[in-house]
Amino acid sequence: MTYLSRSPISVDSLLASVQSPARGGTCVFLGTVRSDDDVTGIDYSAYDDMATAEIERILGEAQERWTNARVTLQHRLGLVPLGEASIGIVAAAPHRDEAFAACRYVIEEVKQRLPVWKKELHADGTTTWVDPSGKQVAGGLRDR
Amino acid sequence: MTYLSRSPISVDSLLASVQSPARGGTCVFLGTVRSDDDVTGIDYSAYDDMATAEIERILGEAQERWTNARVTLQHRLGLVPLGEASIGIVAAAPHRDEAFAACRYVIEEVKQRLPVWKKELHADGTTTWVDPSGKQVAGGLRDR
Amino acid sequence: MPNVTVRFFARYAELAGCDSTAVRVSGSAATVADVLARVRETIPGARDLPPRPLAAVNLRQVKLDARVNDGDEVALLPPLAGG
Amino acid sequence: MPNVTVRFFARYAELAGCDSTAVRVSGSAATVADVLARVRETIPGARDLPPRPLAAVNLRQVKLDARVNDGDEVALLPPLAGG
Repeated sequence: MTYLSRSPISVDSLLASVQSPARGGTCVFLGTVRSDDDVTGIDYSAYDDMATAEIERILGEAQERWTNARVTLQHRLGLVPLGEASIGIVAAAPHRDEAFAACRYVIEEVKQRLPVWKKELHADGTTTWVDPSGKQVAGGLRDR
Repeated sequence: MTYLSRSPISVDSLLASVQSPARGGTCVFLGTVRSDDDVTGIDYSAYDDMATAEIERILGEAQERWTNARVTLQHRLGLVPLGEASIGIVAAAPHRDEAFAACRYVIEEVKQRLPVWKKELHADGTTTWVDPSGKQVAGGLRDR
Repeated sequence: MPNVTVRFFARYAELAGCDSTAVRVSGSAATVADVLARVRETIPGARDLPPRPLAAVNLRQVKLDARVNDGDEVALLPPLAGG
Repeated sequence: MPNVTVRFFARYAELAGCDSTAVRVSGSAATVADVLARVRETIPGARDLPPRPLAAVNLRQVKLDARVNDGDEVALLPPLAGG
């Protein structure tokens, strides 16, 4: 399984890759494209090589911190329609505390560190680059 | 969908019942039968009517506390083999903080309040009632 | 003189040797503790129940000093192990 | 005189009008900031990049005062929006 995918994310595949009878607690996080304003979908792009390296680093950190947990993720690229998942993270551990903590750690780090970008597609055909830092460049960001 | 089920839990069905384009963050918790010692499976039984009522109360509390979230769960009854899920909880919300919090709330309350009991099946054919309060009645709990 | 149904679950059903029984308790202010005492008198296996088991009345967990009314369903619950 | 590859992504690629370019910077202690300055000279659209964009060298995020060496891949990254 690759960390970056242009196809819909399969929760079952993610689950299968980390669950085992020794791990009684599994926490999954799914981030899905939300219907803000007139958004009809989001086009995700990435610096693929760095995103893959960064994901490996983040998962490695989680592994080091919660040694009995197993965590994996998949980030979708390309056009993701409303309601579909752009990211899926699964953490399985012997107990639920570790599963929740590891899953949460990974999504927070992903949000901070992954070289991935979102271009929102609007109902009127325009697009907007999303700047989660909040420093939206008015007008200039809304092209075409 | 019923809250108590004698069939395997379908994460997809749970997801479908709470996700929507307005909810961009989904947190799932799965509790699976763990391979402790020589356990080969767990036989779950419940006070069905009260368990259903208690689940409705717990979900109602979560709903009241995280008003934009939708949460559901399914608890499996009967024999659950090693590695299969005995409980699945899904919380979907506009943002991930609420999704994680609501999901966590529900599993903690379920553990405290649901009238459900586990009988561990051992490789040697014996069974043990599980007492999570830790006050294991030595010997007496291991029958047949 | 409330008539109540008493239900046993899991290990307690094994100890009692039955899933449910009908019990009549005397007095106008009968409690779950009174029901429990009556059950111990009438069902031999119920003497092995712990002194203060978890209990529910009409699908809600209650303390042992909770009142019972005619027609109530009282349940005696082993340590909960859901999830 | 390090020769580096500079890569642009997302909105920065649109501004620069290209996905990557080769840049030579002078001096033995050249930094990402020097690369950025050189890019602004050679690619007109790059003048619209913010003064201090996020940057990476060889797949790791770095500060603008990080050194660059011959053969490095320098990337200029718009605000990250993964997840």
